[in-house]
Amino acid sequence: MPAETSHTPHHMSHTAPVEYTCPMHPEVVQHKPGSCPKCGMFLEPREVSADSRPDEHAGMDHSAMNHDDMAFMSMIDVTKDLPRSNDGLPMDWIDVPFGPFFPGLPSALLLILTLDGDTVAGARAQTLAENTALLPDSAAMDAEHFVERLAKLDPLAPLAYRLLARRAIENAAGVEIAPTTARGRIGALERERIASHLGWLALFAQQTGFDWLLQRATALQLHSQQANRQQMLALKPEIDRLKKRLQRTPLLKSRSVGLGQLLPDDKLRGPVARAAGITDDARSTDPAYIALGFKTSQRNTSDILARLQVHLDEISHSLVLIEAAGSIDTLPLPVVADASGDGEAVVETPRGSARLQLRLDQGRVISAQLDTPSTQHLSLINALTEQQALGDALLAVGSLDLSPWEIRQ
Amino acid sequence: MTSLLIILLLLAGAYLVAVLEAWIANGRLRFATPVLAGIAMLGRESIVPRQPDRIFFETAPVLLLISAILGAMVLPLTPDLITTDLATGALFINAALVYVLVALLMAGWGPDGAYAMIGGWRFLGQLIAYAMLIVMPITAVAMRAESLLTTQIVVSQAGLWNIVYQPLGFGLFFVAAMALAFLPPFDLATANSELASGVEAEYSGVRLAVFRLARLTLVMTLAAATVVFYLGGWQGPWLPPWAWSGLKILAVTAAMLLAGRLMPRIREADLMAWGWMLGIPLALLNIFLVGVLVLVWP
Amino acid sequence: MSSLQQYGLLLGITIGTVGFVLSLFALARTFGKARREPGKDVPATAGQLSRDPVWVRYHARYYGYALLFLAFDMEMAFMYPWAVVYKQVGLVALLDMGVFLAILFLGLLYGWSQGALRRQ
Amino acid sequence: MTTQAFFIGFFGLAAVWFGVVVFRTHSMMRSALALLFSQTALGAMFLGMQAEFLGVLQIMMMATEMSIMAIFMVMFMMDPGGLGEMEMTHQKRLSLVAGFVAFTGAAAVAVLFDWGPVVSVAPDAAQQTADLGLELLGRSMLIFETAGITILTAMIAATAVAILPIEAKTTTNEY
Repeated sequence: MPAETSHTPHHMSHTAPVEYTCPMHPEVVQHKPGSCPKCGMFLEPREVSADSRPDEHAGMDHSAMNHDDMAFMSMIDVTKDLPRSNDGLPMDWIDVPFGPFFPGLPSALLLILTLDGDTVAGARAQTLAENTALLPDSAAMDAEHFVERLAKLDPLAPLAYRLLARRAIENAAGVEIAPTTARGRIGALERERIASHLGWLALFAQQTGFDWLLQRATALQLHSQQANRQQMLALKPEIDRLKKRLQRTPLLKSRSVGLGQLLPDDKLRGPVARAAGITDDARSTDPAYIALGFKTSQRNTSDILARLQVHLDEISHSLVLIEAAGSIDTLPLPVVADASGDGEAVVETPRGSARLQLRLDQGRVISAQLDTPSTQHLSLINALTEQQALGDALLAVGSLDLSPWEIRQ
Repeated sequence: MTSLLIILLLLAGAYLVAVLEAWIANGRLRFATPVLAGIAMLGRESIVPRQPDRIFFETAPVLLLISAILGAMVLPLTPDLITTDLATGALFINAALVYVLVALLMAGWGPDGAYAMIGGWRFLGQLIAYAMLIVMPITAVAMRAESLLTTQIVVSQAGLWNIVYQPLGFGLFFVAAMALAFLPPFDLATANSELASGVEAEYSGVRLAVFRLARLTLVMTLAAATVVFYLGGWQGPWLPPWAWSGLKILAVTAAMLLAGRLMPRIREADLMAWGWMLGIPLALLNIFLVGVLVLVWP
Repeated sequence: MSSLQQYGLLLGITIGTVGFVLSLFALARTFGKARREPGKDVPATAGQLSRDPVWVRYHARYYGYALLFLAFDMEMAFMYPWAVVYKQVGLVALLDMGVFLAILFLGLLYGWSQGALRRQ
Repeated sequence: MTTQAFFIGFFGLAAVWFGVVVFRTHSMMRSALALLFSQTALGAMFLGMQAEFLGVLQIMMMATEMSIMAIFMVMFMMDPGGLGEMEMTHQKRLSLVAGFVAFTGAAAVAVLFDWGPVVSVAPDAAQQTADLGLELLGRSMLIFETAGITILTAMIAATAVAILPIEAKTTTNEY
């Protein structure tokens, strides 16, 4: 099998002359790298030496073989080193990229799946979003600038990160905030949560080809992004109708129940954790939230259906919180003249709790560490997709609600 | 002459399907959109991926179109408006539409791209799930008509349409026909979010236009087949026969297009399991029920 | 119309369809040709330039169904002529086909019990 | 008569051509689909011979069966894409001789055998189908039911050979 040679490492240590040959077509030899004119594969480097014609290709040459010794094409010989599927059949596996521009996944997320047929045998995921320069590592920056930068870190949840930066700075500077301000912030954060969760629904709908839901969720998401309190509260009947409709949708349950299951793990955050029965919610310890009658939504099955239900429950509950909060704050920039100190804050972003630690010196942020939910979730992808059918695997990855922008590698 | 008329009607029907599809998708009824989209597609570059199986790549869209058109040739719009009233018409339409599978396999394998190839093989699995649910209900229809002639099948429904006489068969056939036309929720082979359009992924420009035209024609053919086999064909009071055929075909098309929007795509494993563990036993039950019914109350 | 004429007509329609598609291609050609640019002809891979061929041994997980399907497909050959004369023959035909289908159904049940009807 | 001759001649040549392609190509997929179209052409020949039911059945069944053969070839044959340009023929001399002998034999039978008077008028296609049905339910009923048993045997054999039983699978599975 010529494919075996394609992964053989070649000795490249000394400076023997190198030529390039196709793993499939040994007769194709070039002096510089490129692709094979016959099949388009990358040419592999090879040292020029006396035995430059590899013997393993003789097995392909039927007409020249003596058939009596049965040396040709023994399936057992040829397939014995191939990876086995769980039904015992040795097959060729291919690496297929899904992303950075794939219709069913967030942009900038690169997911490379090793496919065995249309079953996922392994997965590698990384983000291609440019976000490494957003936090100051050496150069100090003033507090307002820092808040702006953090708000731009994740375009999918700007308010949550803005709030996170503000609270960490206020914590460092020892600023107390008024209860009305705290409630206004809750209003803003919950509005963003509703928009984000509707975005989750829209992605779910897109991944499953559920056009009606895609249109509804997208329209509601656009409505809710900049809505004031009255406009938000006016969405309630529509959201209730949407939930009722989803309960009656055929195939929805079979599409999501028992799929994408995750073991309860301390890497789980936010709705993914709450769908797994873990009470992990930064809001449940926040006195301002407790005063508004906050309660966590929880499911135990840890599958895609549970995540769907948690997202739907939280949309409704966030509306209740917005109603109780009484206002939606605009989150103006902080004024911390020349305070110094260490600060820490945890905010329950729509994707789970994000934690920021920073050091403030004379009103300037001199160091900061950020921990985001998507960073944790990225490492779950392999366990989530292994041995799943392709559609199920992609849906499970989508149900994690990864934001490539907040992933810190 | 008749055949030319029917082909023109078929193309007009495919056009209406496109209008209907856009209407259902975005709520705007615009008759010019498909023409403009078609011209735009002709004007776009038609790229051939590197090192493909060129014969497969070029043949697939044409074969899909031929398959859809030939399938429609045995379906009567009125007692006289039929191209070839083949004596084995009900079997012939199956034979023609099986080449939808062959076309999609070619389209999947041809371009040497991962998304397309997986889409093609997925459709073979889909065929294994739906094929029996096409042929077994048609058998039951033929039992009542005592003939494989499609005109005879329509005539046999003069007293009572088959949708009432064998509702189980109708349900199975309708669902299977949607699966044959890879309409949502059975669009496993062309799933946009799972395979970036799957078998259609590598087609662009005029080749994609042919592919889309073939798909629309296929929907038309299957709607017409549903009407002929289950909805009494051209029969109906007051209106002339061609009007009844047209109205029924459009209604079935709309139902097929609408259903897919209201539910998520089916999982391949579920499709196979339900097709075999539920669909085939039900189809056999349908044959048995119709068998008894035909003997006691023809 | 004799049946041979009908087949001839169907063949003619097939050829006509090919001609129609070719004329569409010619029409598109008058708008202009595709320009050759590097990277353009790489099969769709979501933004990555994957260069390896994918024509490999593909693991179809439905092979259990496929094996049973071959048998069921065969059986349909008998169903159509049977259906045509069913009413004429009556009860005998019902019993006959009942036995035949029962035999086939046994095969289905066996496959089912052994796990052929699932994703392998 | 000319239509008939044209049909049989044209599709006969097509069938032979596709049959040759089966072995002339390197790709398993092309090979499988060439066989499919060879069989389709045979079906069209049946149509030309006024055996409509048989022809349409052939055209229909071969498409699914050969497609399923294609997936099994792609699953189990080396290098299904033919990128290694594998030779598809084996034992060339023997097969040449065997092919020549078979062809001469068939041609000799066709030419030398006394076929008797040619039946000028075949019953029409609808009648043929009905006759076939009556034959199945009458004289050939036993053959028909035996075919059922044969298919059952094939199903059981295929399942037993190819399917890993449920118990064995659950023990090898980790999840």
